[in-house]
Amino acid sequence: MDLSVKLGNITLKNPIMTASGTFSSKENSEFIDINQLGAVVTKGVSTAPWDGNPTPRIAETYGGMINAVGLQNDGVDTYIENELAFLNQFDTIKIANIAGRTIDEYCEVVQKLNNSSVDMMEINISCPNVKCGGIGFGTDVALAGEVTAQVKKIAKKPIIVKLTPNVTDITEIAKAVEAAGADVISLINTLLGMKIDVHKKKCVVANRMGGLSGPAIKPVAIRMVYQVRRSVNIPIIGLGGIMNGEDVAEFILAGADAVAIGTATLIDPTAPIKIKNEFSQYMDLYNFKNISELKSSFIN
Amino acid sequence: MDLSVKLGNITLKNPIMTASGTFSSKENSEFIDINQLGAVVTKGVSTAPWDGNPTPRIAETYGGMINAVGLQNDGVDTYIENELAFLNQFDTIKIANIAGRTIDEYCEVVQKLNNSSVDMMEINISCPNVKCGGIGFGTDVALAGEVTAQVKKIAKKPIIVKLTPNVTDITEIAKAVEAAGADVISLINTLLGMKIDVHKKKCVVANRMGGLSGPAIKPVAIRMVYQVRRSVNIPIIGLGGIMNGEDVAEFILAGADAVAIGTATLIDPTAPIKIKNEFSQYMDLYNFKNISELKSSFIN
Amino acid sequence: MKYNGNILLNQEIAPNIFKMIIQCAPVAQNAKVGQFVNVYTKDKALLLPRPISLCQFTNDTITLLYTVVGTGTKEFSTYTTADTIKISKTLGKGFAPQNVKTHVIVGGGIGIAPLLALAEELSAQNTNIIAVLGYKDHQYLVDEFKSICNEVYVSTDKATSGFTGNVVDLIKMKHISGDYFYACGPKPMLKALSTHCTQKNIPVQVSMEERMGCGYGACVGCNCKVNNKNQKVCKDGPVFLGSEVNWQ
Amino acid sequence: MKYNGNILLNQEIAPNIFKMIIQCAPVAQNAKVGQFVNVYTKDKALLLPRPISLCQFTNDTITLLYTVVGTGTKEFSTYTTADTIKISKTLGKGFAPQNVKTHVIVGGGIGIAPLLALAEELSAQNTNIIAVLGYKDHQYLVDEFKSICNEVYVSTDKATSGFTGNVVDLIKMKHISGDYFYACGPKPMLKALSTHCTQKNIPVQVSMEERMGCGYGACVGCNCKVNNKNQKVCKDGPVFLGSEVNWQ
Ligand SMILES: Cc1cc2nc3c(=O)[nH]c(=O)nc-3n(C[C@H](O)[C@H](O)[C@H](O)COP(=O)(O)OP(=O)(O)OC[C@H]3O[C@@H](n4cnc5c(N)ncnc54)[C@H](O)[C@@H]3O)c2cc1C
Ligand SMILES: Cc1cc2nc3c(=O)[nH]c(=O)nc-3n(C[C@H](O)[C@H](O)[C@H](O)COP(=O)(O)OP(=O)(O)OC[C@H]3O[C@@H](n4cnc5c(N)ncnc54)[C@H](O)[C@@H]3O)c2cc1C
Ligand SMILES: Cc1cc2nc3c(=O)[nH]c(=O)nc-3n(C[C@H](O)[C@H](O)[C@H](O)COP(=O)(O)O)c2cc1C
Ligand SMILES: Cc1cc2nc3c(=O)[nH]c(=O)nc-3n(C[C@H](O)[C@H](O)[C@H](O)COP(=O)(O)O)c2cc1C
Ligand code: FES
Ligand code: FES
Repeated sequence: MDLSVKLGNITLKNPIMTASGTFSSKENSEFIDINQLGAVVTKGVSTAPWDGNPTPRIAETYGGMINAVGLQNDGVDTYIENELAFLNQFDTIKIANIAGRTIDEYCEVVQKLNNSSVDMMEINISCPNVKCGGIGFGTDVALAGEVTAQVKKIAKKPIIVKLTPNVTDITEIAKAVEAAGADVISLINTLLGMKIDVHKKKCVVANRMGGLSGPAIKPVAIRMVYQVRRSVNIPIIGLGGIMNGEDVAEFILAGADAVAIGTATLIDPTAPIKIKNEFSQYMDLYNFKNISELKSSFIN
Repeated sequence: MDLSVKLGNITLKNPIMTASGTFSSKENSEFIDINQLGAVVTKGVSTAPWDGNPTPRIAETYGGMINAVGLQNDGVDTYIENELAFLNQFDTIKIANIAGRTIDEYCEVVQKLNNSSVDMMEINISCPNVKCGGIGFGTDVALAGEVTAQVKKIAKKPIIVKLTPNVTDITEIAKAVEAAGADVISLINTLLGMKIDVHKKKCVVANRMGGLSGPAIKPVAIRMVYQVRRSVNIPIIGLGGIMNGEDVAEFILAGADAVAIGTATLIDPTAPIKIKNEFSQYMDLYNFKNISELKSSFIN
Repeated sequence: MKYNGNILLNQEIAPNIFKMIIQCAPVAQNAKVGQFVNVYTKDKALLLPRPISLCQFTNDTITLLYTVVGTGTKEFSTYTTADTIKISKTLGKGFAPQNVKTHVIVGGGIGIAPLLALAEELSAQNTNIIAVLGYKDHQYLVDEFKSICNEVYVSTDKATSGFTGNVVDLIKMKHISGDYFYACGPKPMLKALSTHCTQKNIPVQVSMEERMGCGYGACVGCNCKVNNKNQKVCKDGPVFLGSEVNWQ
Repeated sequence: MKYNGNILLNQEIAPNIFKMIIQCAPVAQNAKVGQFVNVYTKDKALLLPRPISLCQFTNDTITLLYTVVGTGTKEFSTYTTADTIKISKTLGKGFAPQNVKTHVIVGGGIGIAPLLALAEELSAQNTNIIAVLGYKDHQYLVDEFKSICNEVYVSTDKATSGFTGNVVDLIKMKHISGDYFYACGPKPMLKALSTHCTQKNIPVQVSMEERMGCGYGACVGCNCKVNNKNQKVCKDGPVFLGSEVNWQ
């Protein structure tokens, strides 16, 4: 069985990637063999260090969780020195996830990573746009296209644009970033959610609102992958609530070329490998010899 | 303890309502005493009978369900003769939920219900707008305001506008319908979702996409109630994933004046009463004497 | 409203087919042939109840036969007599046993289960009962039917024993007939049988299956066109007249 | 990676406080004082594991003490010795026992639990151990501490027995002191104690608690500023030097 997939020019040995912010190379390497992963997507990195939000940052919901980490990170220089240097020892595709509050900030990180060992860069356009008064780049068609175009102008590595699901029409945003030159689209980021502690009578996370992830949101993710697959021609990385091998198949049937495992990895650090093995078994069960066979088995 | 709440001029004996499409007066009356409910919201009704979507119409998801009933109903005349006539025997607030493909269709139903025994009407603006090529009334600020304004012009009963969560900015829509004269806002309707059967390799529901409901979506609903409460001044009916008495309290703390029970009633026909009793116990536990006390206990 | 039942038996009677006997008097007391119960899972990721037909019942017990197809039925298969199980009251309008000389009962796969209670009820009348049972390969309940029916025909998709092929072909080949037919099984089988019966001018009651949300008539998930009218399989059915179903 | 543990005991030792002994050699073997394990619920609506500190451990068992506060701990409280429980390996950097003459151990509420393993380890040295234990009302583990400590002081919020008030007030009033402090309990207590120790120039190790996502360092949910640097409570802690924590 050949599990390899292509994201543009880049070949992944299998479609299983990690989701940004839910995997820490050093920590997870104590539990799993990173060489077995199709790709590692590291957590959001910005020009300068970001402090993130106050704690508590985590809440649990029915079949999901809310996080309001607020993109805490030590900045791109430290990232290159530490996490990326550590990742270099492994035979996997390395993808940096990039955060920014302005187009310039995104571009500055891209510039610094251009000459690094990362194979691809993922632009997280869910960050608030400071210039436009905090509206997300990812929720505005024009801004989403603009940030993609500017990044593409300078990027020396393939660019993945990661979309937020908190929009009226995901296909408009997807088309805009494709038109602006995105090489790959990944979706979905978290749904905006909130939880109130009815005993303490206040929000569970200090930031009040946060991002909802986990199996609860999978139906929204599957729907969006399906819609976007029918709107653009570039490869799609599907994620949102993947917990097992059949979930991987569901995303690929919906139209994803590769998938990423997020919340499941927080629950169990070995999840990406466990899920990869289950997915192989699924492929075996139906005698699929490669991912295209699975993909084209979908009855529309 | 006084559980009564006001929605504009209308007083509900308690904040527990049924959610449209998840409660059938005759069927549920075999299980519970309808007199104990704050209000009954009946399922979507249109001018002429609608056939709805082909089956299967239901799929189960992690902590939720997808439905694509497609607003099947027998039309407003039959509704008045049957369900409404049946409901008249109960001492509860009767609310008709109205579906339409054009503003005229909405208005026609409102016209017919003006002289009926319904106490309020709930306009479901998640229906596709046929004139504008199927875009939902509820996903477009101008259309949402327009349908509200037209309906308000002719309505002789208070109008609730029910919002869809599938939008980038719920507060914009809420402000538009308030400005257009809505008396009450209810939210949320279902999130657009999809499920694929990885064994049959096709969508589980015949219509492919459907509405995701149940506890999985509660964090999105709470977030939107919270946001809308801080954007408009009219009363809010909160719903989405309520499964127990504490969930009711969570919605009220977020800013809801009343709540509706949807999916929980499908799982257990006695759910609205069970939840009402649990909510009373919660009120007792913290010695709240009325709903305002609970509401104002929220620590922002 | 959910009732607690005690599990008296939960046994695999054929590969992946389980028989469960549940003691729950308030539910069993109102049971009618062809009705079903909503069975609740303990797994909280699964919200919706699983509708399972009554295979048999007494004053205080119901017997269910179920195939393990997914997460819910897999969970049920792990229960032991130490467990309790949550079920609804009996739901739906079941079969309407007729007063005729010869009854023909036709079942396909797990659809055979609810027909046993029907056969038992009919056997109280002093009439002829013919059962035609179709299986994929492994058989179950055949002895039970044999002990109360006058004739029992068996077909299997794979040539394990008896006729190989579907039940409707078997009925045609063997010219099996009677005054009234009752059937439960996959939709294509019910449709083919209805066509056959309509041609022969024999009435047939068919028990339909549709993906359900609530099981008691609130969600309109389980629609079925009957006599050109929308009907709820869970509440108006599951049993309809084959000649009146608008087959697609 | 989840390990299956056998429950050897699960007993309510004070109202709402349970003691659970789990047999699981691969986990117990690597245990260090002040570490915790992630405990998984069976309830699939709850995704995240519950971090619970090691109260005691042997070569093949770990003992947990937990308060029932919500759905997860309520579930744990129902387990019997017939159940197995899923846990992670031991996580975090625990206490670093020092080589001094007099150790002072200060615990508040359920935070007393992990201090028992520490006291046991310290008691292997031939040194002085003073324990100061603060409870809301009902007491637990007091006898265990008494059997290994040289002095045990107890305070309760409600006047049940001993000193009424918080542990820091008790320490000040009784002039309890030593060469090194170790503490676990609610944040306000840890902060007050750190302030006290810093004034007296005595080092104190504090075990911090923060809402966790993963418990092993991947999600950055459990941030704590220490020495003006962002630290992960789960991975870099939970134990930090009180003087270095940036208290808010
Ligand atoms: C009125 C009625 C009576 C029934 N009686 C019986 C019975 O006596 N014995 C029995 O074994 N089964 C019966 N069924 C079918 C049974 O309800 C489903 O097999 C069961 O709900 C599957 O649950 P699961 O969690 O194991 O499968 P899931 O994990 O939910 O799904 C696995 C697969 O099972 C199929 N499935 C799921 N739900 C249904 C459904 N409601 N109807 C049809 N297919 C479904 C789907 O193809 C799905 O891919 C009946 C269904 C109805 C509507
Ligand atoms: C490193 C560490 C060690 C711990 N050791 C112990 C221990 O030895 N014994 C013990 O009883 N508890 C311990 N806790 C706290 C324990 O993890 C929580 O009480 C538990 O997760 C609550 O689960 P629940 O499902 O019962 O509550 P939930 O239903 O999840 O929540 C109920 C309430 O509990 C509180 N809560 C939930 N999770 C946490 C959390 N992670 N931290 C603090 N408060 C929380 C919240 O106020 C919430 O409102 C520890 C926590 C950490 C971070
Ligand atoms: C704790 C946490 C941190 C996250 N951080 C990032 C991030 O830095 N950048 C990003 O693009 N997405 C981030 N995400 C979103 C995930 O990558 C993923 O899109 C989302 O969680 C949905 O997938 P899941 O349901 O499998 O978790 C984060 C998610 C979680 C739970
Ligand atoms: C089967 C089903 C049918 C529904 N029909 C309607 C409807 O006719 N009109 C409407 O406004 N909302 C309809 N809804 C949406 C619900 O009223 C409610 O907004 C949604 O389900 C979220 O609440 P819940 O999570 O409690 O179910 C329907 C929902 C379900 C599950
Ligand atoms: S399943 Fe809900 S109406 Fe039949
Ligand atoms: S809880 Fe995830 S990093 Fe500490």
